[in-house]
Amino acid sequence: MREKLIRRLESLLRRLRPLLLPALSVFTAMVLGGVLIAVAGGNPLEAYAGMLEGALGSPRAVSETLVWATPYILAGLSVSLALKGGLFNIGAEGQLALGALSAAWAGHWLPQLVGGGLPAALHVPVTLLLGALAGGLWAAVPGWIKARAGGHEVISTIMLNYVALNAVSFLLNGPMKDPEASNVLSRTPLIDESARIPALVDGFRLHWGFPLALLAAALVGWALRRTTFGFEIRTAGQSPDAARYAGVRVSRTVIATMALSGSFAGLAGAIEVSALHHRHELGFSQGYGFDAIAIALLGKTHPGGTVLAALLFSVMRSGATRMQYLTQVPIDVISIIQALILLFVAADALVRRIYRVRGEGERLVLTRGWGG
Amino acid sequence: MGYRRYAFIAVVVGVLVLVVTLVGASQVPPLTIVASMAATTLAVATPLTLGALSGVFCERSGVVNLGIEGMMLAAAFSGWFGSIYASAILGFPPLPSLLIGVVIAVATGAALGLLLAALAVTFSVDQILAGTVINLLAVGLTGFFNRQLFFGSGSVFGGQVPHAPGVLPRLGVPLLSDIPVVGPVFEQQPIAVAAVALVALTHLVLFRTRWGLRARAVGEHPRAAATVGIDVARVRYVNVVIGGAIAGLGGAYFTLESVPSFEPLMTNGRGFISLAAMIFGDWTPFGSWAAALVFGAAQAFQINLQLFRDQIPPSWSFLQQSSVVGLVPYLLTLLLLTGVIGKTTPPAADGLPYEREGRR
Amino acid sequence: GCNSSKKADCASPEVFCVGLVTDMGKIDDKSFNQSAWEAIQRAQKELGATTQYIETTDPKDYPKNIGTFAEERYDVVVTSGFGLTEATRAAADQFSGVKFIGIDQFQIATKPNVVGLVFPEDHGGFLVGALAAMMTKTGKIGAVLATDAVPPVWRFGEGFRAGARHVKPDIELSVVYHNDVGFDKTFTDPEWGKTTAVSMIDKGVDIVFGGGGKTGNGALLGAATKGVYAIGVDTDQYFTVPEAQKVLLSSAVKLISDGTFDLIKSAKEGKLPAGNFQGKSGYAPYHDLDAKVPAEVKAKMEELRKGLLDGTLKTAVPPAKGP
Amino acid sequence: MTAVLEARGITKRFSGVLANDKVDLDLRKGEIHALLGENGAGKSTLMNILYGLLRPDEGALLRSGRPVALRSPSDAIALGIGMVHQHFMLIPVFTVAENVVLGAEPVRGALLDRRRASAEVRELSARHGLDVDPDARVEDLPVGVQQRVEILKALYRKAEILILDEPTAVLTPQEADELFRVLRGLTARGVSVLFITHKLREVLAVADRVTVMRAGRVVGAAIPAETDERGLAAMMVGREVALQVSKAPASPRDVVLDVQRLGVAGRRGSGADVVREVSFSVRAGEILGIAGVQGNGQTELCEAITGLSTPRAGRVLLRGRDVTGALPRALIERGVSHVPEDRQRHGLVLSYAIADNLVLCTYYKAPFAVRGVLRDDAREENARRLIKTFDIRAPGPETPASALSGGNQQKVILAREMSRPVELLVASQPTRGVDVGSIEHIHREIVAARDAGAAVLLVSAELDEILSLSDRIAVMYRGEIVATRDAGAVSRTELGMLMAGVLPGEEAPPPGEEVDA
Ligand SMILES: Nc1ncnc2c1ncn2[C@@H]1O[C@H](COP(=O)(O)OP(=O)(O)OP(=O)(O)O)[C@@H](O)[C@H]1O
Ligand SMILES: Nc1ncnc2c1ncn2[C@@H]1O[C@H](COP(=O)(O)OP(=O)(O)OP(=O)(O)O)[C@@H](O)[C@H]1O
Ligand SMILES: [Mg+2]
Ligand SMILES: [Mg+2]
Repeated sequence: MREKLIRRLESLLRRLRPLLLPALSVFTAMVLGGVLIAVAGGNPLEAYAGMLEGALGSPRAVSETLVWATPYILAGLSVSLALKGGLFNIGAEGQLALGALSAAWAGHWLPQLVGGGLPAALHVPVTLLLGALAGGLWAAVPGWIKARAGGHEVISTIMLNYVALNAVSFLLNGPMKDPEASNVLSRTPLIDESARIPALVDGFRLHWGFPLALLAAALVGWALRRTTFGFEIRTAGQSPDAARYAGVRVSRTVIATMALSGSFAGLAGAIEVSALHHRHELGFSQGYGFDAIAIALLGKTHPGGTVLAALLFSVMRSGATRMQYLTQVPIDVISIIQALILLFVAADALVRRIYRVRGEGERLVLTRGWGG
Repeated sequence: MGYRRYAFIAVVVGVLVLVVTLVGASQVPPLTIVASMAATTLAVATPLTLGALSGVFCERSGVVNLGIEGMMLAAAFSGWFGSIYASAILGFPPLPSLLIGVVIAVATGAALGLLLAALAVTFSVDQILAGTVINLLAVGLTGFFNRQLFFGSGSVFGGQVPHAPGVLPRLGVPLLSDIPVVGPVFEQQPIAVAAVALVALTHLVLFRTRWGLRARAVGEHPRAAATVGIDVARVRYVNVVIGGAIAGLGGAYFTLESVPSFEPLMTNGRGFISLAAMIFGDWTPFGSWAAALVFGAAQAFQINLQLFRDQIPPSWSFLQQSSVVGLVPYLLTLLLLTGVIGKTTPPAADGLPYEREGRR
Repeated sequence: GCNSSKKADCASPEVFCVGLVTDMGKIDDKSFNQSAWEAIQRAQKELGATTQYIETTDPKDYPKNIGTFAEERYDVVVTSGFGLTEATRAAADQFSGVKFIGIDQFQIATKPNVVGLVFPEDHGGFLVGALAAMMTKTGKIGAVLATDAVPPVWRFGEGFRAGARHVKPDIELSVVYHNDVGFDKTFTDPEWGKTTAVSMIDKGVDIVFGGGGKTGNGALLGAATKGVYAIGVDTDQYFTVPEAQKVLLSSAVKLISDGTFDLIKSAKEGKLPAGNFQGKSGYAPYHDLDAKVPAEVKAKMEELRKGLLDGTLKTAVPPAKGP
Repeated sequence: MTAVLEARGITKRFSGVLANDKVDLDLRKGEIHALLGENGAGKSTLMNILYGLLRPDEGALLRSGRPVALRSPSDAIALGIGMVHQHFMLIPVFTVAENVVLGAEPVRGALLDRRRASAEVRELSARHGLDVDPDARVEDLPVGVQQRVEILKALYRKAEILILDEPTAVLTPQEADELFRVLRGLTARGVSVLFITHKLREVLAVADRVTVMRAGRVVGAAIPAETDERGLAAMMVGREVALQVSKAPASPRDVVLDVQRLGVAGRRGSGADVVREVSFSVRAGEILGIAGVQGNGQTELCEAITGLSTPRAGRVLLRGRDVTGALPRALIERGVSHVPEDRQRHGLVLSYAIADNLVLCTYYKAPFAVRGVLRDDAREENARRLIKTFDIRAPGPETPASALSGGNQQKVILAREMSRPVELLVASQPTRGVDVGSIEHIHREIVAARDAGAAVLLVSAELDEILSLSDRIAVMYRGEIVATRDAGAVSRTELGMLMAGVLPGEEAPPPGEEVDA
């Protein structure tokens, strides 16, 4: 009986062990961030306490934090999934923007196109689906470029981000601009009521997109481990050569992986539109793509880890307001802390040295140079 | 880089200039337009060229530098702060203050290069990730210190930002810069001149000197280089630090040569375009320069088309939309990546960490 | 901007609290967020107000950030930027005891506790456009502006166009917007502003109107390096871009700080208006170039200004760019 | 007489592996000293330590009796030590001269003196009879010539001690003889040579002394005159080894693979085809051996047959069906098995468990997957069964492939490829870098596949392997099949000549001539 308990405990500890280094990385980054806060004339403990209070101090705060977490989880998942397939998707930013754009289109123009309103049971899924589709198609382009000519996805996704942002700017200023006479902004009209994701709890902004994001994470985790497609993604990611020799169609897998990855980013954008903003407004999604990279890396590309990392980032982002309100510390401190977290997670040898943690570092191999 | 690529670049630039010249011919003499396009192109290309050269230096020795953007941003800030501090607090005259700023900017770039080298070489961190860290860090730190140093009563200058010492003066080529209309092309500021000189110098160093041969060997096959007694880590450190310094000079361009002010995020993605220019230029200095000129010409094209928007037939009016013509550089790069303009070949070991006792 | 009395009891009638929620920009943007903050700091000094700010990093935080002040029972919450229009109005419904001042926020319907501080930017633009048209020697003038997706910028630009045409219908005009970068970058690209201005000047433009944060400032600097006249925007840029002083003819100004302070003051006195409050937009002094401006031009400028003020003259610029 | 180079009590550990265990070795002036040992015995590790590439955990090195510390190869170079590595350490895009002078470049002022580099390399190659064009790009040169470049690199640095790690693995017997002639010339000038080989025949022919290693230790020494191949093999492996496979005569049946006038373009897409007009067929129940020096188109031939590349010309028929350009998976489904040349890169996903590697080609089919969902129990059951039948030495099915020895990795691949119905087995260099004990096992499996009715295409550069396994032998040279012989009717010498491109009645081609790529 006791032996069993000890064994349970041991296995639990073993399972928690992967969290040790990320936790230490976060801790180290917070300490350094605290130094900066002190430099800025703030009290680090007070600042961090404010951050926690702002993020988790009340039901409303928790709701707001989870509202932040929703796109973070999905965009982080997007980057993680691609990394599992050996691809570095820096294009989540553009994919997300296009997902939001097509959700805005589906929410407002689609009913007009098919003549008349749609029931919510149909309209919401269609809106989200179109968002995912747009993100997926956009991401398939760098996948295709990679599969066809080996053009590195890092460069092509960065370029496509610019293209997407320009296209969105063009459309929101022109064809898709809210024609309402009083409108002076670059934004689409409000989407129909039937296209809106409802709130999870009345009176709070937290919406059904959050459980959906968790579900997506669970699904990705399961699919990667348990399905043949997941096997193909992982194999092509671990060793594209061996995969090809074993009969996996690597080009197709690369394109499919990118498309799937992009569809999660697109879904993130669509949910933001459908559940929160109810329209696409220029510039609402700036920076999510890059945060997503940090989140995926912090989560070591595991779907579960990605969720945890997304929650951590949400707490920081969401609590930043209160932190600033209480201590007037520049919000840039948050970005610096996030960069430092990433730094320490990446260079875990550094953290090992500081805390004398023994053991081999599993090296995070993301890219194999430009050659692909 | 092959001649085909150069020819392609020449054609693209030629077409861009020709279109603008034709569109604007009824308003402005063609020669003026061409000269003005050339001046814009050179100006826009300056930071891109320096960024690309930074990339060439790093990547020829096998270290991918995705952090050019961050290096430029941080250097733009520190150089600017340095120049103001020198002139306002230390009381230096404008020119020495600016030069102090340039030195500080270059040193900042070099320091971030050192960080990249430490991460990539010593800690074998995934290099693309290391570059991302540098970019994030640069954004956060410049934003933070911009606030700390310049804003609020507790800041260095007591809340009142002193006047910047201006920008670096123009240097003219004695006779050529006096020619009417095209003269200004021969009158450039020092960093723009340095960029072009560095193109030639980088070429010389990489392809004609002992150090260059060794650096390229390290970028192609580090283990082979190690077996003939070359210290791979040292070569990479040196090259990445030099690369960082060059990116730092590129950063100085923004605040010390172009405009005497700093803005958070003012590099606006030019570091990434530099990287594209480097790939476009097949990892060669002259090729990168040519590619930077294409991007410069594309921007000149976009600005000029807006200037002459009244001359554009209505059916082509979408071209005036800067969000449409602004796409030219990005689309060109994508086109390149699809392999239609020939393949690019990165150094064989580019991006791969080298471990002394590892197997490969 | 630190404030020791942050735990002050804003609910009590003696304590007058003013909070600022910025738009995506920062408090030190040397632009409208900063102008608003300066007004609030002035309120701290002159009215003894308790003040605080929150910088917004993402539009989805608008309600939360406004709510932070409202829940602490701040007396006045200033929200700067047209992007916060809807969030401000929603908050006004939720927190009826709090007064809201929305800078650049046009109110389509009146709410008792919200006032939109709006500016006829087209007037300022119109005036300096006319000035440029009268002062040009080459007959070519240009404007280098941030994105036209931002209505005030667009109104400045189109006002400039209208004013120039008003005094000289055949003038050659170049108006260039910087739409090809992300929304967050269009105001912070002095490099582009300078390059664009220089490109215009190369083609004969001899007066450049630079508008839109740092991007516009870049244009002024471009004019300064080329030695042609420049015209600034928002504030009297003689003081914000000293490098351009020699060539700065005037600026199309919009008195955000004054307007905001005035409204805060009325709020303190319990006389805050509802609906829209017209701020002032005009043109700044000629400063160093005063001697270069002919008397008849000065006279014409005053005439135009009066005409716009009393409504006899219309710029014909709509509040926003059509779709 | 003191040794020019001596290792005393060298110990080197890699995480978990004791690669060298108190090794003593001495090299005398002017001798050729051979180092033997099964794969993974620690030979390369020891050589790398002698060259300063690795640092020993314990032990000392002595150069002419004086203790020395080698911190890097440059220290070794300064002490007159040169090394030719098991995998060539050449920079493909550099010229021969650049490769040779790298690290000790002649300069004029601040700039490289390329002319002098070229001239010096030319002079050096003439002096030692190592013919090579200094201005050729290394990637365009055949491996035999690349090896000369490697030796020139050492000589350029005035090496008095030359370490060669498996220098003959990629050479034809004639090229190997040429190499030994050069080495003899060097020892006559006082150079000492330490070389590693797996070819016992060579050891007996050229070495003055032999040292044998096993599992990181020196287990014996010998003088060639006093021993023979059998004795050396036993010393290496620690038991008697069957150097020859015993197999029954072949009983060929229907044609399985029919290759007709196949042409395959080179990797760079330009230039002449690397496989030209190749035609042959393989019947069920026979082994066709393809002999040839590495880089003569064998790799490309195998890739075209297994669907990994699309041939530019010609046809591939499988049991009479045209399968030219079919995808790898379609061919796998039709019973084609492939043991690729580069087992670590192409044959395995090193980070995957053995169990995953064993289903790498079949994961999507029942019983390993049902409607797209993987079945863990079937995967594990499969792994347990194959680990047992193929005698894979591993802690368990979840051990990552990277943790296995080369021989066991190869067994994993063979197990996977033979665990489904095999019509055609394409085995490319199946025993390269595999220890003698495992070779025995692998050879037995290949013969068993033949006897079970598979057609076997065996590609090998190893003459002994080709001769002992094949029923028929085709020789590939510069992308063409230059001759086909019955296994019983051909001699080693004749095969060696054919592999070097010497057709019956012709003179040997001048050395150093380039293979047109
Ligand atoms: N860099 C390394 N990291 C980990 N293990 C290593 C490394 N290099 C060698 N080893 C291990 O050390 C042992 C000795 O390897 P070594 O390469 O010296 O063998 P070898 O005798 O040269 O074999 P071969 O005949 O294949 O050349 C092997 O078990 C090998 O796996
Ligand atoms: N980094 C490593 N750590 C531990 N074991 C390794 C490592 N790399 C390789 N090995 C194992 O050590 C075995 C023996 O090494 P060895 O160098 O002899 O391999 P090999 O297959 O003969 O390849 P090579 O052709 O490079 O000699 C390899 O087959 C491999 O399984
Ligand atoms: Mg070896
Ligand atoms: Mg080996």
